[in-house]
Amino acid sequence: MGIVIEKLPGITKGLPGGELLLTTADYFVDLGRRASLWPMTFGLACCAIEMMGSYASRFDFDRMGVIPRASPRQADVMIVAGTVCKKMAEPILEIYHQMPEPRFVISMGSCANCGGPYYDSYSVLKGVDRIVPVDVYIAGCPPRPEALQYAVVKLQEKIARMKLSQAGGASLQQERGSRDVVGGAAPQPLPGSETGPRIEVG
Amino acid sequence: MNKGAMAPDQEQDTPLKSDSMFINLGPQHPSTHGVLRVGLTIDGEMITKAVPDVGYLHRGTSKLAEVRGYHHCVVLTDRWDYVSAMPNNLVFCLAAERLMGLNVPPRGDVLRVLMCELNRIASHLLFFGTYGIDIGAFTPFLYAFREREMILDLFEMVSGARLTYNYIRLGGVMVDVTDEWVAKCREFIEYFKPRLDEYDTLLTYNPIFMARTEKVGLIPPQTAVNWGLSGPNLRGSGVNYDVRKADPYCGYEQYDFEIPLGKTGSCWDRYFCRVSEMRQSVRIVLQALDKLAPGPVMAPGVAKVPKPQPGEAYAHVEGARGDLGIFLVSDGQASPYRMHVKAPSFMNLAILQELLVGNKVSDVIAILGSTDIVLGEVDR
Amino acid sequence: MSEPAKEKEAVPAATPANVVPAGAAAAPAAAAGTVAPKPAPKAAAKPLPTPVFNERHGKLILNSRYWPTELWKSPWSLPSYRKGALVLFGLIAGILLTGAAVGELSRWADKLYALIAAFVAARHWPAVTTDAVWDLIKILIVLHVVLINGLWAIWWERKISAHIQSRVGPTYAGGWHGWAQTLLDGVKLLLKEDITPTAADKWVHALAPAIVVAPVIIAFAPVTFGKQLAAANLDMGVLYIFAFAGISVIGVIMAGWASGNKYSLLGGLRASAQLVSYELPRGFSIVPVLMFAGSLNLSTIADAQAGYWHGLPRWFIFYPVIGPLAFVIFLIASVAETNRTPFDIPEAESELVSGFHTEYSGMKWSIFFLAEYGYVLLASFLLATFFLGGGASPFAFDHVIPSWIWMLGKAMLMMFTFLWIRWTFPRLRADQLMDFNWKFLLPWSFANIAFAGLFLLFR
Amino acid sequence: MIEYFSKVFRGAWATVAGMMVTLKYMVKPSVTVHYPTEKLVPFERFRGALLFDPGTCISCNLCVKACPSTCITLENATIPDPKNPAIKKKVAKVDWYTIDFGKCNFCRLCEESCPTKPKSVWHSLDYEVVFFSRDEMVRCWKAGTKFVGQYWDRKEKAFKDPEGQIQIQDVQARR
Amino acid sequence: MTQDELYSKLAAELPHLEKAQTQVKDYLTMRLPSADRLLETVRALKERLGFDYLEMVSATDWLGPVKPEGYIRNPNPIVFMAEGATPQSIPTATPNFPYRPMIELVWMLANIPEKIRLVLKLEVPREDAAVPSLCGLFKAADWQEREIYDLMGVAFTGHPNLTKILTPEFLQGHPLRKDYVHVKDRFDE
Repeated sequence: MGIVIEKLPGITKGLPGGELLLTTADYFVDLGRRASLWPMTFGLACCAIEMMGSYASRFDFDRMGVIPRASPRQADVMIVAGTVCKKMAEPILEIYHQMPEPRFVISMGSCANCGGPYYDSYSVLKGVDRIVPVDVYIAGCPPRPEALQYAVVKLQEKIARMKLSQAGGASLQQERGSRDVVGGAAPQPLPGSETGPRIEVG
Repeated sequence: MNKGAMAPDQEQDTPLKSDSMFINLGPQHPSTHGVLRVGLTIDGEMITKAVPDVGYLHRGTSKLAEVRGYHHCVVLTDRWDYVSAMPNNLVFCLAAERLMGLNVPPRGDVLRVLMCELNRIASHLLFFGTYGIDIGAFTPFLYAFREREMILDLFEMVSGARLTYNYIRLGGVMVDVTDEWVAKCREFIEYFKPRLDEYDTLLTYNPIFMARTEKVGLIPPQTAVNWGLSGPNLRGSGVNYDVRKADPYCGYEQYDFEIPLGKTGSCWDRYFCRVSEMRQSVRIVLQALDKLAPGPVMAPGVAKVPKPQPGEAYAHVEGARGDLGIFLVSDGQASPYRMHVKAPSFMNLAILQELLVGNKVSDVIAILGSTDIVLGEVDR
Repeated sequence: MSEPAKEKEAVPAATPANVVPAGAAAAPAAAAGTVAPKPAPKAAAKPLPTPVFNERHGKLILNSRYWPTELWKSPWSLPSYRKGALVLFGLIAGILLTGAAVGELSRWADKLYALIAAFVAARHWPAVTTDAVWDLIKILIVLHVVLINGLWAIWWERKISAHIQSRVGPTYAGGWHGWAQTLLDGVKLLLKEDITPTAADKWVHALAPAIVVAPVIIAFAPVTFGKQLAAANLDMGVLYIFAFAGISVIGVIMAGWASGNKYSLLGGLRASAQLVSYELPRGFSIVPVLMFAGSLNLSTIADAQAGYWHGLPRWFIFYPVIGPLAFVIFLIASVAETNRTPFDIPEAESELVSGFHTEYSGMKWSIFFLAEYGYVLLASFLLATFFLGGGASPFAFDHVIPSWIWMLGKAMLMMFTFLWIRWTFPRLRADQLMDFNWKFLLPWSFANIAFAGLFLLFR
Repeated sequence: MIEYFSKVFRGAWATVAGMMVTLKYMVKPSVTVHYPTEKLVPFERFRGALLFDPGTCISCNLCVKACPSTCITLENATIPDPKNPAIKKKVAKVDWYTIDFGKCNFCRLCEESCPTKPKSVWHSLDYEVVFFSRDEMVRCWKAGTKFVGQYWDRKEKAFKDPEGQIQIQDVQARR
Repeated sequence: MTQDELYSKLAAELPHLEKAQTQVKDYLTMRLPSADRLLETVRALKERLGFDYLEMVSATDWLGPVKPEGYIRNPNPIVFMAEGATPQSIPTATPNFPYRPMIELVWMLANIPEKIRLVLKLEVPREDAAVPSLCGLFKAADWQEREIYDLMGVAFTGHPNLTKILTPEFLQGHPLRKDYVHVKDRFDE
């Protein structure tokens, strides 16, 4: 499917009536992607309990078509729910790369956003956006399940702005510097970039 | 997924057998309850070696506590055992109060007991649900969460948060409960009692569930004591040890409740201990609600920046997962000089390396789930 | 920071008395220049307006937390509950009325066939064209039964499971009760990146879904959907279905092996053991049915159950001892054949991540689901045909509702049973599953054959 | 023999009883809150996103000290000394105030430590707070800023109103 | 058994144990003079006095107040502010407090039927700190000693598998030592 999504829009655009066709296709593609965002069952810490709570009866994520998948191959969105420790950073990166495009990342809670209460800890990664590009961050420690659902609503709005004709088509993360980048440089998913926030030791 | 993360030298630990296989469970796996990794070497269907690998959620809380004030540390404690945060708050406050010589007013003590027991119910409900998922039944999870949401509502009403309460403070509790809250709490308890019987119908005495968990993962009492297990894992083996009875705190000696004990130390016994504990917690909650006499909930004269006298204190409580202890050392500064957490989950997890060996691969999840660990507490 | 609560409550009550001095003190306070907290609140002079709850972004629920205690006290007082019951009643009534208006489908099929034949004759095409076109139509219909069943069954499963679990299930996709949820899932899965893991055997990995899904479509050929309503009226229909349904297991093993993942491999191996074992009781349990009906033709079996005993339909499930026993064994074996809880060890989510389809993504993965739900539908139709009298009406007085409505209704009832079982029970362990099969189901299915033989002998 | 049958019967009975439990709940009303169209208003004590009132703050630094994760920073307002304009004199007003919601614990220690009446910094009931970049996590307040504050967009070099926060109350309640 | 009874019993059975100067609040605290007799003492406690439940293994580094270099400073990313974040309050030394370059190990043993607990203390020098492992007596010591080794750097001789348990592989040093200095790794840019 990679070719269809990546190359076909460019070809179609040149054809007569291609724009109209693309717009119509966009509508259905966005509808599909919006209505079925399947996250991974991937809990790290406290926020994972609230994530479980949002699948449960009171909040029922299934209403929005969000059902958890155990395998990253079948997932669309990775909800990083909890503290990302340095030891866990590698597996997270691996899981992210195992997910098929288009993939999205929701950073849930203060710890995943930028370390939270562990902002000065020696073993906590200061924000998951240092290793994977993040689409939506949620404030809270932990956020309420509704806040997670609100983030999914916001992510759906973001997906609705995606266009097939854009370069890359699938990856939305470039649209807005989700990493802490000044000047909107393209995010680098691997650790080792120098664009993260300043951290001093001591 | 998750392949190749184990170092090759660990595979060579076992004598070379043509048919042994290495399976890596986690750190991302639907039923490791967080970020636990277990390296399993299997010979056919039998496990010959199990290596639990923790530290994927090590946040360095002990180190952080050395630069945080005592009031700030209570916030950190919320996040060890995030499923039952009230006992965490309580144990830190108990240790710090021993250092400072603070006395909690009676109503504060009753509220602490009330909250801890409610939180124990919430935590065991989560265990009930997730253990159901581990065994393959999805619906009990939803039922458990439906009831759990009500407890979380009660907590939100009084403390303002659903998981990380920061409610039990040095010298008492954050705020008094209202009459409306007490009424709601009673309403919940009345609703909850018959639900427990339904859980028994749905899961506890289900023949499939019993076949999966009975006679699986047996821990003899001596082994349990030697491995330092605590909580329902220890009591499932028939050892009568509960901090609430053995070393009472917060006036637990005034409450009338029983300690449910298992017989054989199987997964089912551990499970049943927890379900029975919920019934006992219901009893304690009702007694505590009756005990609520008007009065202050906070000891007078708690400093904004407490600086206790140099000294050492140890306090432990019966958390939802077992004997949760804190060793606190003060050198007279505004931050603890050393904080050591004796985490029950950490000890309960350590036994896996012995418990899993000789079991079938299909039983790994049943055994792992029955220990009811929370990785935040294992790794701190 | 941790003042006693009493003191905190006391302060606001005392503020109104302090209003005038506080207001007077407000002016010099700005230039006071100290950072010490002042007990006299200078801003208390200007009371804040009452909070207004903001209803712009959705209805706010102020006084309720949707506790079960308040909702379950009197469910009929809830408008949504009443509306739901009304919609459900309306749907059922509408389907029954539609069925009554349309009548037997086989009648329309005959008319359509005659129309095609007349068209072919008018064009002077060879007569075989009629049958060719007619077969093509039947193939398309059966194919779409399987495909649309996937859309319908997944939506229904999500709704049923949700209601079992006090939730509501898909709501927003498509507007009305999330009817388009599965369709949109399909659109998304179609456009997902298709990953073939590096460790995978590329061709086998790609071929496996096809081998899983093709037999179920083929196996639908002799299934009767009502009176005289089957794509192929085969005399050995039962054998045909069982033969083709057995092929899928090869695809499952291929999927498990080709993924290059240990979990998948374990899932595939477990699936092979389980599916092959449960074929036996499944096959043997319907032998009593075949003995009573005396045929392997599905239509004949259904017709053999026509008629009533004093108002009770002569369905096979109502035969004393033999009928219910055969039904239960067939039901259990069918659940196991479709890899569903409590027999879902091949795809046990909590143990094997997703079992044999762990490494599949996008459309390939959804094809596995299509096959699974296809088998559920197949099993439902077989259960309805073998045990519930096929298209026969349960009421002796009913001559209005056509057979295909009854058939569909019974099949859906059986499908609901499948879902109900799935969302109630935990999962068996692999060895217990085998024990249960070889030590319980199989002996009893043999015993049941013996009972049936004795019954026929002494009748 | 009797034992065998009683075992089978008991197993079957337990199975059917379990199925009856699920059936019972199927016909009961669901407890779901339809979130985007229906919203629960949290209880009065709920610890939602922090709000700040620059008008009442006396810049006493107590909240800064109370914060366990040092997510609050503030700077005193200054006025030139009437005698010597070169020396700036601190006044009990806040010049600017920031809260880093990325680090915030939502623990209420800052609100409890705030000495003003009504509170200058307090927890609102807003739980719907999301961000799209790291810039939006840091809220700033100056005199005249709304309670929800603004964030500094580093790319466009301007203060902006937060877009990811839906306010449940128009005027936020304070104790 | 009360604590006084236990104390008199200990004085009779294990006379080399001294009452520790700093008592852990509310529990009887005894001090071992040297590491040599640790195993023997604990075995006697376990077998003769019934202390068969090892509740806790802990250690305290008595070097002095913690060094700020052990923490990562992650300033508030506010560009218009020179200072960045509010500086943390790093504890200072308490005057007249006996700081010393020693690591004090703390064991807590419990006798479940008698409902009594005993705290054992032992001081070892910080450099190359090593004590005998209790793994042979208590399986519970296995992971707790690994934790202390990992975080505090006390080597437990005779431990079957003394490796890192909590901290990541690439972390250098023992974080709970008071002079721990955090070395930047690839995740702290």
